[in-house]
Amino acid sequence: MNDKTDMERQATAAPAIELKGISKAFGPVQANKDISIRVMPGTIHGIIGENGAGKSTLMSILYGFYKADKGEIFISGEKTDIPDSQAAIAAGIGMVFQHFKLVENFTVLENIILGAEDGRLLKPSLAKARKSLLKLADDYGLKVDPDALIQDIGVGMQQRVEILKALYRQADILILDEPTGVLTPAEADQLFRILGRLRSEGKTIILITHKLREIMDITDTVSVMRRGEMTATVKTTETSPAELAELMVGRKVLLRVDKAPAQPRDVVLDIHGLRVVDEKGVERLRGIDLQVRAGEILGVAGVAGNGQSELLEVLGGYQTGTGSVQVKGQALDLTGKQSDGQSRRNHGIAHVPEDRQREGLIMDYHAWENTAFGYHKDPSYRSGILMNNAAIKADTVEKMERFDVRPPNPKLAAKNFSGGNQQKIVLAREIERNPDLLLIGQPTRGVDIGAIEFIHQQIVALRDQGKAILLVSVELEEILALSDRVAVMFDGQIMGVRDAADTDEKELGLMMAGITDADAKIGG
Amino acid sequence: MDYMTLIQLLDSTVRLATPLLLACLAGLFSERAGIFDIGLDGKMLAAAFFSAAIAALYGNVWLGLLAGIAASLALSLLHGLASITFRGNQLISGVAINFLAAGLTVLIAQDWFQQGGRTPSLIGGARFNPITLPFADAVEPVPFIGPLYAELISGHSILVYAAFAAVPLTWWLLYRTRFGLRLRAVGENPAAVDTAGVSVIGLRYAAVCICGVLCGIAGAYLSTALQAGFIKDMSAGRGYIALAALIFAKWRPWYALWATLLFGLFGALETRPDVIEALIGVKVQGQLLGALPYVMTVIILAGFVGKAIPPRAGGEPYVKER
Amino acid sequence: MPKWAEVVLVPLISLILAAILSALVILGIGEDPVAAVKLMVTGALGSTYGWGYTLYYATNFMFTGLCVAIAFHARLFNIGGEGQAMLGGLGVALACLYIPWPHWSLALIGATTMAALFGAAWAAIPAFLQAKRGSHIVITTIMFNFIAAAVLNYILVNMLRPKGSMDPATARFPDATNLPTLHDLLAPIGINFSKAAPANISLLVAIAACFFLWVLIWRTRLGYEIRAYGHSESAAKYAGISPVKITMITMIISGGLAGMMAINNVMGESERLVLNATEGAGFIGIAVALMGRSHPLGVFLAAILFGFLYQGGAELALWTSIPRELIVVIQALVILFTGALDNMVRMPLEKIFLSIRNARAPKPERKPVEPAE
Amino acid sequence: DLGGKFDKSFNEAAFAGAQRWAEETGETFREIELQSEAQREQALRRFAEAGSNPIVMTGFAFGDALGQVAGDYPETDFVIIDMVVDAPNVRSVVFNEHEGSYLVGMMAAMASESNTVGFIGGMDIPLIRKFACGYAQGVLAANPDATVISNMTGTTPAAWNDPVKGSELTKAQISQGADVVYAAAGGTGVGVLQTAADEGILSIGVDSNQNYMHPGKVLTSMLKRVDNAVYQAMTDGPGMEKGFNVMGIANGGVGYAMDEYNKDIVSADMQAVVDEASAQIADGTLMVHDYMSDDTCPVLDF
Ligand SMILES: Nc1ncnc2c1ncn2[C@@H]1O[C@H](COP(=O)(O)OP(=O)(O)OP(=O)(O)O)[C@@H](O)[C@H]1O
Ligand SMILES: Nc1ncnc2c1ncn2[C@@H]1O[C@H](COP(=O)(O)OP(=O)(O)OP(=O)(O)O)[C@@H](O)[C@H]1O
Ligand SMILES: [Mg+2]
Ligand SMILES: [Mg+2]
Repeated sequence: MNDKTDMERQATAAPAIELKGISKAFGPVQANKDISIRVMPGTIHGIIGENGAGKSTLMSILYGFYKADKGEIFISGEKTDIPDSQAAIAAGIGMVFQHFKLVENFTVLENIILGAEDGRLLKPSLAKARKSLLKLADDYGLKVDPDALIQDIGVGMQQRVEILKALYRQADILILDEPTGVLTPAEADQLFRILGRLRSEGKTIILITHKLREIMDITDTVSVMRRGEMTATVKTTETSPAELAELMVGRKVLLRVDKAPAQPRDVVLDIHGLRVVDEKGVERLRGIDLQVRAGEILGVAGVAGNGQSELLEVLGGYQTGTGSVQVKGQALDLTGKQSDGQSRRNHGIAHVPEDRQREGLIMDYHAWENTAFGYHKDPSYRSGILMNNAAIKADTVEKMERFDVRPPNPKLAAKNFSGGNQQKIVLAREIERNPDLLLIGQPTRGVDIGAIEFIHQQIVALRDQGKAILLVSVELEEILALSDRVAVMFDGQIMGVRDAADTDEKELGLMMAGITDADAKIGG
Repeated sequence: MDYMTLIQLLDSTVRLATPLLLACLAGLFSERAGIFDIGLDGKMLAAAFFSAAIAALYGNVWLGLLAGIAASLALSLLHGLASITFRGNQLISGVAINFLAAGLTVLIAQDWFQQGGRTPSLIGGARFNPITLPFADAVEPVPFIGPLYAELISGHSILVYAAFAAVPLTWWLLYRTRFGLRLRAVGENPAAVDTAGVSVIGLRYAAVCICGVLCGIAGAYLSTALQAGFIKDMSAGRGYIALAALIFAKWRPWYALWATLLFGLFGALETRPDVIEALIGVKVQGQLLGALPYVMTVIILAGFVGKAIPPRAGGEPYVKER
Repeated sequence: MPKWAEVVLVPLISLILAAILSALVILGIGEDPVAAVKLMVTGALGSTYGWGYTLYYATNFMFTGLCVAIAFHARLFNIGGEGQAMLGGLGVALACLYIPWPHWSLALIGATTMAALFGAAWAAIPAFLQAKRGSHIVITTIMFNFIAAAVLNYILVNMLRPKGSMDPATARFPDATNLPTLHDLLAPIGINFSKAAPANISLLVAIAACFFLWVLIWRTRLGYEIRAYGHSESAAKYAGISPVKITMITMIISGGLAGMMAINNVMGESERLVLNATEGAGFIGIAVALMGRSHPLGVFLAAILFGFLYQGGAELALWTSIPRELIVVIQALVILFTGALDNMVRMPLEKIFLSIRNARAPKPERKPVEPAE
Repeated sequence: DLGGKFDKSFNEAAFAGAQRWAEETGETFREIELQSEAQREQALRRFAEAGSNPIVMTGFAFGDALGQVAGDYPETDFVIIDMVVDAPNVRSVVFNEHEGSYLVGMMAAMASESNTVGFIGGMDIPLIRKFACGYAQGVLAANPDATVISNMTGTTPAAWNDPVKGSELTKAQISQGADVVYAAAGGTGVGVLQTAADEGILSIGVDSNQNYMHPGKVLTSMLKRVDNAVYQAMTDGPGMEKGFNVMGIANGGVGYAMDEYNKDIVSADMQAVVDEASAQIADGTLMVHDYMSDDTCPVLDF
């Protein structure tokens, strides 16, 4: 119905994009069902939906990455069929994928001209690209080092490269799939400024995101997807986060975490002068001092790549370091035999890693195998010299039940769960151990709000059981929502620690940029 | 060890390195595009047979060369069909191709010539003869340079020069052309190439074909330049050595040259126990001598080369949808 | 697509395709395919004699196949089965020649241990270089095959060969070390198995090894760690699984299995160590493991298939003028179709089954794998 | 033997012998090439069971298998070449390759202008060392201050089929001054003879007469009349007399080849000298040391 009123309103101009009755099935999975949508030129159109709702698929179809089983595509009024990405590019469409499509060991410049070279020889193409890159850079404030290797630059930069790729191909229609999932607030704000600029130039933008705030901030219209279907399309000004959340999950969702004030008790994690030098010889941690108490959540904020990952790794036992780390008074071995995940777990440390797909899970293992991952030596999982798979499966069923993992099928391979559910599997595994100390990185990256709500509740619940929690996240919002105290990391050092109660995004944002006012009160 | 001995050693090094180099570059193209290929040996063998056979039948080595290339190309396409189109296991396909070549060559040879998996000996225009570069004889007497030019540089078959020319060519193609950029990209992240609007399949087939052509030349060199005819299994595992050299070279053209020359040198030294004895001072027992090149390789590998990272998308078929 | 189709239909159709092409090849060289196939089948499976040889070859391939398979689970490509099996042979020879065994059963245990030790040792070096120095295991194992050949030749010609003997081989092993053949084993239960065939008790050892490996990989903590490491090194590190440890252990098991092949061909069949006793079984092992999808049961079946091809081929060469290389071609085609071109069969089949299913149950369409959270 | 039927020498000779017999008698024979060790015994039993008689096998590697089988088929006669098997129904034929090699060694020495000659063996096994040792003795007999360069191609069966390596070895020996090379290397030898011809030096073939392969470039061939032995065995047929028979120079089992292809390069007096030596060996006045007798060679070390 919303759709219809929409069409009446905009009957005049030809929509920049119109999809009619798009359907797509992956084997048994119906990813898109008869989806129709129209986007007006010069507007930003948001698409929200749970993990696995079909957003990426739909956009991939528009970009010619997947081929639709049924349906038609109209670009600015004309029926266009898009068998492959080449056709999409020709039609002026550019897409920034959720999982970037960049060549890691190529330079920025090479990535940008890839497929859009003019002439058989590289030199001229590169020269030309370099020029227009500079131009684009100051047109849109998209500064990048054209000669840097992708693997050496941060995700924020990588995303810029993706955007530049699209612009370099003169896209008038830009699709972004969960662009802010990996960005810091600062980076996100800048991205949105750029998007605003692009819109003002008459470019059309489709934005997929799990963050309602972003939808409200920047989009003109928004569509909600659910289980492969388009459930609604509304004008942003005529809706509210709550309504969107409900449309998308199908029930009321709490958009904020409500938690009682913390009752911190004795120190569980005590870090002194912790240093880490990576294999390239770069000093990643430059003398960290931190305490985390039982019954509190210490949030570590910071722009990605300022040492948070290394901090988690060294505490998790798969990165060597120097200095002293004590857990409940016992010193951890940071270099020798005892510095591995196993012995950390024996110290009562549980760890939800930042990257669930590379570290937290074996994507090809069944859910039940992943439930034992890292705890596979646990006596309760053993019968004699063998593993007690029955016990593990039973345990998995319980955990999936309690963490509401969908589908609750222990025999499904991890890779076939959506990100949100993958994350729940990891959380269930680590939290249910009820550890003394929980290390948790990017708990809700790329996870839809339905799941976010649940995950946050679990973390708080654990705190209230009097456990110590070290939370690392690039989402300031999340940090502020969950943490009792916030430590800000910059360039391998702690810029300062604040009580969450008496600080705000602004102050933290500054500290994350390395700026701290002299009379900063040292909390903790 | 006197100067002439050195020249002779290097001369033999060049001859032995040439087939390795060609095969190694062949593998380089294929693997840089993300298609692993342990079928190099089989392709060489097939090419060796068909070039010799056709050359023998028509008395024209160039026809032979073409036939060899065609044969190797056919196997490459088979490999492509299996590993690109049907996303099969690239290792299995490679193994199968090696078996196929080993069997078919003898079978056909027997059927055509009844000489027990062997072609008649090639004579005259049916084989590649060494070509003497201009002034070779003139500068011969000049000390130092003379022999170097006349013995080492001059007096190889055209294919040797082709092989060495292929190195800079490969480098240029890979790092200076659009095709090269895309080829390297498709071996690292096919999705990036695909979303950039370039056909992954097309690129990979192109790479596999180049691989076929180079293997073809390598095989032809064995049977029509180094030898005057085909004998079963005459590739004698050189394809595997080329593979080793490729990893050794970390998938880079110039390194490939040095790696294959090194293997060539080992091979050459093996033919000169006297020189080895002179070099290391002790007489190496016969059988152990045979092991020397391989021991050396391992030592160098462990000692100096260290970790070699293959192209990231290597060995994985490109699957968008399951 | 239903499981039975995956595990039965696909390989079956692939095999048929391979057979058809083989037939064409046979026609191509002017022979009669039907007769040839008849000859192969009767020769390999038509008599306990044929079975005896088929199973003998299969035993070799089981060991080498398992050797490659276990390594694959840790994403290690062990091409060195050949060399490791050669060294295993040396181990067996030393055990049988220099230890006075009272009874074959003890000898078997002793020889198996030695074989495994020697094979494992030969695999341990490349493993160590891979783990500590990052030297590519594919190259090092290839090199170690050549080195093994040289070492063995040296030892046989210059040390173990009885004086004045033409044959670069050890003396015969004492009778106490001769293993019972299937004939001896099956006689008690009233089966009259051919006396001549070399299949012997090591077949049972091989089958036991298959089972043992299955348990190891899917039922033990070590197997769990090996597979985890094979799937994702980064995740393995997170879980506290040591890459070095896994690489070493896996390769040692792998080499050990290859080495154990020697109890079949050296101790069981030739009852002395000859040059080139392995005869490329190490390489066949690669094909067997790949075809068996690195699963012990698959390896077992693939090994039997190759045993059949070997024996059938021998019979063919025996009674016809078809060159022995024909068998190599047939092997190649089997490997190609069942191993590399299997999707050519699978893809259309999947479509068929999907359409059948949709035809049966059109509505309601199945929901995406994961519904709302 | 595993070398393959058409190695242009050893096995090919045997095959030729059999064929000659078949053609002359119009009877049929059955032959098999083996692809695996385990098949040796298998093949023997199959033939025996199929009633083939006699059964002729070439190559020492059969010795062990025959030892197993012979007893089980007392009715069948076996002939084994290159190996001694002691059984009532077995005729063992061994050749004095060292004697033949000695003769061609002398020739090589006399034909050599550089006083340096070469030997290229296939796989490094005692039998081949036997060739090399005899050859070296002959060389030194004809020319005491000649040098003999000896190389083996390899240590795996691949060494019988690696002509490329054969060529390189030849080139290497040439660069060390050799101007006559003797190849006892199966298929690898083809590469040796080829290269020798290309490089304009002389080569010596082995087992069968290989002179024709490069007319005027192959000095001679060391003949090992396997064909005769096989032919003989087949004509004797079942009930042949068994036991141990040595084919030496005395009974024409080994020798050197003279034909139209090499008559121009072998001078009359060369031939005279060799024939004299040959005679002496025949009547036992000249003893050529056999490597196999004590696994050592007085003039060459391996
Ligand atoms: N390449 C693929 N092959 C098979 N099935 C797929 C593939 N991609 C997605 N699917 C299926 O299609 C459904 C929709 O996936 P899609 O990636 O579009 O969801 P999404 O809305 O983008 O989720 P998220 O919010 O996590 O990005 C998923 O449930 C998944 O089961
Ligand atoms: N190639 C694929 N084969 C099968 N399922 C797939 C494939 N790619 C994606 N999926 C499934 O599609 C769903 C959504 O995939 P997608 O990668 O877009 O997001 P996600 O990984 O689920 O969540 P996130 O947004 O955190 O990345 C998940 O169930 C995922 O497992
Ligand atoms: Mg996603
Ligand atoms: Mg998505």
